[in-house]
Amino acid sequence: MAETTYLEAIRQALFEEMDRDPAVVLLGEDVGVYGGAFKVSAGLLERFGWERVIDTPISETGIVGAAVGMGYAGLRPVVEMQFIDFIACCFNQITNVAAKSHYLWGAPVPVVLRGPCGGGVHGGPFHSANPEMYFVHTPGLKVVCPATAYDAKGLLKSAIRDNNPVLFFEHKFLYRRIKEDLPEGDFAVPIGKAVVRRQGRDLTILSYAAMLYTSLEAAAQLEKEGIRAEVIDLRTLLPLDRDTILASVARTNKLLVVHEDTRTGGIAGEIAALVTESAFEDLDGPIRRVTSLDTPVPYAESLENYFLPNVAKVVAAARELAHY
Amino acid sequence: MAETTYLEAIRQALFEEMDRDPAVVLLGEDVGVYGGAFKVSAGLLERFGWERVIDTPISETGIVGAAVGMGYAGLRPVVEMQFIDFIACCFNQITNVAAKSHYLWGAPVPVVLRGPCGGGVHGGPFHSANPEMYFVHTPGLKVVCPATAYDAKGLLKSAIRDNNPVLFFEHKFLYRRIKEDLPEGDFAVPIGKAVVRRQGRDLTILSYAAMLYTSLEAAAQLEKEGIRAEVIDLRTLLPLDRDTILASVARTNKLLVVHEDTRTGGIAGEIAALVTESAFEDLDGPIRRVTSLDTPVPYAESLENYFLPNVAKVVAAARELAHY
Amino acid sequence: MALTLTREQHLELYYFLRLNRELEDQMARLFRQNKILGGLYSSRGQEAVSVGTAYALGPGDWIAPMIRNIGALLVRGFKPRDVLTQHMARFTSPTQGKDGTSHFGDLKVRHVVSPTSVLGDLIPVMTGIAMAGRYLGQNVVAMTWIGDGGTSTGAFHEGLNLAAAQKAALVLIVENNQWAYSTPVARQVPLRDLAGRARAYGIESAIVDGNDVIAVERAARKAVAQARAGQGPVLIEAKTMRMMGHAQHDSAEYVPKEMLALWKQRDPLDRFEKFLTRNRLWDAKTKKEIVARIASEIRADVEYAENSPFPPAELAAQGVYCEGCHTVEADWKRPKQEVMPPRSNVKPEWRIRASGETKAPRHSVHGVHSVKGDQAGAKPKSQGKSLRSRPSAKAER
Amino acid sequence: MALTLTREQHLELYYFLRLNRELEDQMARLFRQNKILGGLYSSRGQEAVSVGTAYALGPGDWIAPMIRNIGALLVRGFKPRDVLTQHMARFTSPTQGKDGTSHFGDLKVRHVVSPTSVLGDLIPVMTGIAMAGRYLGQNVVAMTWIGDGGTSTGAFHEGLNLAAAQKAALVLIVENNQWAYSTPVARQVPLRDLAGRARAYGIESAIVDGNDVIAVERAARKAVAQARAGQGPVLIEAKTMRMMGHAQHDSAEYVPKEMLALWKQRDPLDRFEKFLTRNRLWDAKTKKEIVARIASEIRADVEYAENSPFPPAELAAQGVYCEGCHTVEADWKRPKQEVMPPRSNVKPEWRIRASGETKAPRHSVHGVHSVKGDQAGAKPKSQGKSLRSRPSAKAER
Ligand SMILES: Cc1ncc(C[n+]2csc(CCOP(=O)(O)OP(=O)(O)O)c2C)c(N)n1
Ligand SMILES: Cc1ncc(C[n+]2csc(CCOP(=O)(O)OP(=O)(O)O)c2C)c(N)n1
Ligand SMILES: [Mg+2]
Ligand SMILES: [Mg+2]
Repeated sequence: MAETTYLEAIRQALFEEMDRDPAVVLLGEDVGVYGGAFKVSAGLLERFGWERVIDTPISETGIVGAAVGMGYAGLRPVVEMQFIDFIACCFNQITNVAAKSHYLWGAPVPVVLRGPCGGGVHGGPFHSANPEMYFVHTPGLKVVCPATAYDAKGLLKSAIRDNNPVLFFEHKFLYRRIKEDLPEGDFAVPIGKAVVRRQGRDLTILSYAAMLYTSLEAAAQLEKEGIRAEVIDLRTLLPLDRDTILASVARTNKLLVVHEDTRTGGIAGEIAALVTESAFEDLDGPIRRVTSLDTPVPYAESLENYFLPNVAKVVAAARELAHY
Repeated sequence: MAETTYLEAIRQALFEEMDRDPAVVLLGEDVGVYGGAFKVSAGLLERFGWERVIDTPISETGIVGAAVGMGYAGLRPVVEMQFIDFIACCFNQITNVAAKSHYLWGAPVPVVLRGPCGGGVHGGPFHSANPEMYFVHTPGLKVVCPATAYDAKGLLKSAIRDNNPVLFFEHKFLYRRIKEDLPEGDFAVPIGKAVVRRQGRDLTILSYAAMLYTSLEAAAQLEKEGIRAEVIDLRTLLPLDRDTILASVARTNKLLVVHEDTRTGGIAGEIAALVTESAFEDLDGPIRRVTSLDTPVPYAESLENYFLPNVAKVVAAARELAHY
Repeated sequence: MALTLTREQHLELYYFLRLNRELEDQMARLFRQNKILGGLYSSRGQEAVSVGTAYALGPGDWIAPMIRNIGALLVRGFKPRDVLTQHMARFTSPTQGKDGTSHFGDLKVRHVVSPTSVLGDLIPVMTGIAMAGRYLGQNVVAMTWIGDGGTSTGAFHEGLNLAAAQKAALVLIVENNQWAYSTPVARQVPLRDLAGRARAYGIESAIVDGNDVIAVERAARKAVAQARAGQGPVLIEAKTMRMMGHAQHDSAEYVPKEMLALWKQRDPLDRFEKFLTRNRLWDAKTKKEIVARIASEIRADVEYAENSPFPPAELAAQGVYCEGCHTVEADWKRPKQEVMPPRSNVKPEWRIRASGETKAPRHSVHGVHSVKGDQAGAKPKSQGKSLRSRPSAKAER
Repeated sequence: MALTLTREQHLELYYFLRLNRELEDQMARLFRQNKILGGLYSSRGQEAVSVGTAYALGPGDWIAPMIRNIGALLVRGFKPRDVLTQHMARFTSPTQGKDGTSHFGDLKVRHVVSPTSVLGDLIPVMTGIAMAGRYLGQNVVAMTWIGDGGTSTGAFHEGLNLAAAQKAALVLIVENNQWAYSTPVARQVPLRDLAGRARAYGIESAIVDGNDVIAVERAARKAVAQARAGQGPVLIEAKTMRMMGHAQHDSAEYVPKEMLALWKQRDPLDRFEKFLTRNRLWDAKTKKEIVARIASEIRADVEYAENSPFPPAELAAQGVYCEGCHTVEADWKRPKQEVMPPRSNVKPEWRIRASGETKAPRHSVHGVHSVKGDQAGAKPKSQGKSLRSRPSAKAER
């Protein structure tokens, strides 16, 4: 069987869910005729028609608001942000309307908001955002960050079937770089479950999205030094999978969090709070984090490389921690 | 000398800075003729005229964008959000324009964005926000949360004189409840400095804004039980005052963070990460946090009281931690 | 002008107008007794807008009221007790005390979307409702309101523009009550008529005397019919006046007394009473009955509200997520097969132009409307050769 | 029509048009050689808009270009090397490699504000520049551009509306190039002319053939004069055509070939060359000189850029905050005392109406304009009595 890219896996999820349920519609800028800036929705217009694949004006607030309204009317809209950076333009609709709707008014918002996030492709300061923490900090949302093609497909299916607003961040660095054999037929990956990608006893490396691969590569290098790192893929950031995280720390007693998002206020903080408050006695060393710098994402390759985490930085931090 | 309220202190800072520097202007909804929804700018129009106190249309994005432009032209605009909740409507201008401008283009943005935040006054889910973490997680901004009248005045002056975009969150619960004797004459409080409000050896309680008072009251109760809590007022959330935090934890070896903001992704996480990575050996117990629930701010008194931190919750957490 | 409504409808309009007025008067009393939490906003003087517009809708249609549209909620079937328990934050309220004021809705039966406090939010949301309604074959109209001040928000623009681009069945009432808090309209936008906002979107608009409930109802009915017929969104500017402060705390000294005096003469209730009398649609006895009915309804509901418990504290922690407590189900009024492959396939929907050189996707399968491809063509004025290029989109990539 | 520019100016316009074209052609070559990072956007076919509009400004005026306005940057004094080093992410670029494309500015000398990628952002920002300019007595105009697609953003609406309410000296060029990425104008808004957007704000607008640099320059000059005179913002719709894909990666198969063929005949450079010849403003020798000059400038600057270093990695960590590295200083062109107490006191600025019953604050101290209080007054159409209420704001609270 041919291998399926991360991008193609997302496209398949959209196809299959739209085939399964006529309540699923897609809207966004250039998603129809063009098939989306990254071609994630290529072929959807041809198959499902313009009523279900809707090219919109450039109006993120309008689009997200309309998706909420469609959800109220019983549809399951999927919204594409052309680049996730532009989610800042509909921040109010997401945080004040979609997120609060069920709690306040008992009105579920079965909307998926998806789009390409992340750096490493020299997209510069306005096409490389990792905005997950803005939404992890907003009660009422779910936040999903898949790293594998399997998860991308299975989690998007779960997101579409979920009655709550789900932010689905697709790491654009992975779109065409990650390829896997996917099983035939329908499968879903539950939201809210992390997974151990590599077992180890010396320390836990928590990570997600593109940084999972950086972490795995670091773990492979560390092994050569005799350091056995356990690598966990968070997959969902909200709700966090406390159990998997705590169980791993209970085994390894050391924790390193790796995220591409900027440092201050990143998810490493929330995890540090979670672990120190719930498993303090399990810790045999400081919680470390390897993250991007606290700056906008710079454009030049030399700058962006310096800005981003990389294998060397992860190895160095893990080594220090293992020897602590 | 008559005591000055927190609100009046803010008004004085605006008055004095506008008196001192003709580059300082104020813009926002109903700030002129009406003097602002909370009357923070009462009398400013009369003194400084409509050119410097500008009633705008209801356009948060328009207002913040215009303030950035004014800043580019060498002015020092202060923007009032009528309620801080509506800052969600200009999230893009703040995070993509104001925050990135100096780093990317060397164009400083000497803009202050201020407005009433916080709960406890039954303002309901759209008039009680504590949005600080969205901005703490945005490199390029400064985030200030004063608790006292003195700090409100002194920090607002510093904010206005700063060449960077400063978010100045005024806790509306404190507006008329906090009164102090203020010194005559000009004074400024530096951004980025926390302060020890009460000394103690048994644990550190970190807090800010309205929760400072909850923490102090809890500390007073704890003292009766023989627990001596050190209470720190963060005052500035970005940049965080690492030194003061770490020095206190080095003394007390226990840390409790109290914030009114919702729990997941709140500042307690960042502080937990900071302390566990930089002062792990100083810790003699888990880092605890007392925060609001992970929900929108509910309207009914019974619900909001349950939602918010309070003295009893802080005392209970501190007691447990002290006896750890 | 000839009457277009029956006597019963006229009396019903009066009932709602008066119920709206009396309910709000009652709430002002409760506010002074500290029984209402937070702020209290008044629609005094604007009741004809809420009531007249909502009255023009059919049962399957949708509304999303703003804070001064309690009248619309009443027309839509909510009871004074719903409004009262909301404002008093009781457990029996539509939101169980989680939200206040007119922030409540009912997606399943009354088709009411809850407002937020953030001005403009509802316009894109109701556009989405209208788009979904068309997709589901429901033939419904979505109506919402916005203040003069709220028309300056980005959400207003994006929502209405999207509705226009999609020819969504949205009726937007711009309630021009002359003030946005303390800011007069002229400081918000240099337009004499806010109906002019519609021109940015190439959509229909109308201006109506917002203090004349019959004129309002008629204008709304026409707009609803246009929208339902697929002619796209309609904007109605209702000119009226906010007769109280922005909310109870605001004595509104910035409003000139002369202005209030002028508008007091145009009170929508007084005028409608005279209208009813002039047209012999009621007599003193009928009026008395309506007044008595309203009084007793409000009395009963105030009692109900006052006797209602506050919510249990633990409720605060519940309901952030829908975990199966609500169903998401669309009310299909057309065969689902129409939108499923192979029938949903785009190919039949591509329009081949006579000239053959361009093909543009249409917006509606029902033939209700189509976007003319040449609208986007350039017709530079200063050049000789007239140019008719047509934007298009090819199916093949 | 008689020529309004000198021969030198005409030749300068040609120089900029051609420099714009050749520079972008050169960048396309560099892109194919992988020497340009990220995306590359082309303004081929639209050069007359960038060049003609920017040319109409005075030295103290401000611009904020969009991605397809490299021509405007050149007119404003930036050199090919600035554009090249930016796109090639070199340390010598205006942003030292921190940002790319046309994302750079110069607040102090050239009065250029850097764009962001987020469509619409610049409109409120330039409104603020214009407001500050008036406050400081500078008598400057702020100009920016937006695509047809960008007019659907909330920022467009809020920014332009604020400019209108403030009568700010903003000139906004709507560059209608028929496409927003793959989306034709007709799918974005049902307006034949995007100049119609202006009607929502009661402001002046004009439509111009965007492929005729002389027409563009003339329209812009008029708009700039109007804005400078205090008549408020002006919107110019320039009709043109995006002749390439959205960016280099996009082969734009969705654009009908016929459409491209039609617009190719209207190429702004070809047309201006013919114009120059027809009007005997140049000869073959002059042309040759200009072409040679451009070629050598570009050659030199490409060499400069290619020899420029990439930024040192550690630069990434620097410059998040301004810690005194830049000064914030306003260029006062009026006495500061005018805006300081007691002279800034609002009292003299309140206008007492003849009738005496209303007083409204004016927007401008220079008497350049005033907002008419009665614009916000209600004039319901269906009522007999004409009503002229005036919104007002009392000085006393
Ligand atoms: C986006 C946003 N900004 C600010 C506010 C604060 N605010 C509440 S009501 C109001 C004035 C509204 O005026 P208008 O739209 O004319 O409605 P009216 O109150 O006259 O009914 C303002 C500024 C808000 N609710 N939402
Ligand atoms: C707010 C926002 N949403 C989406 C985008 C992604 N995007 C970049 S350019 C573009 C199309 C712009 O079309 P138009 O405004 O007509 O400008 P043109 O490219 O034709 O010059 C889009 C959708 C963006 N940059 N900003
Ligand atoms: Mg109003
Ligand atoms: Mg365009």
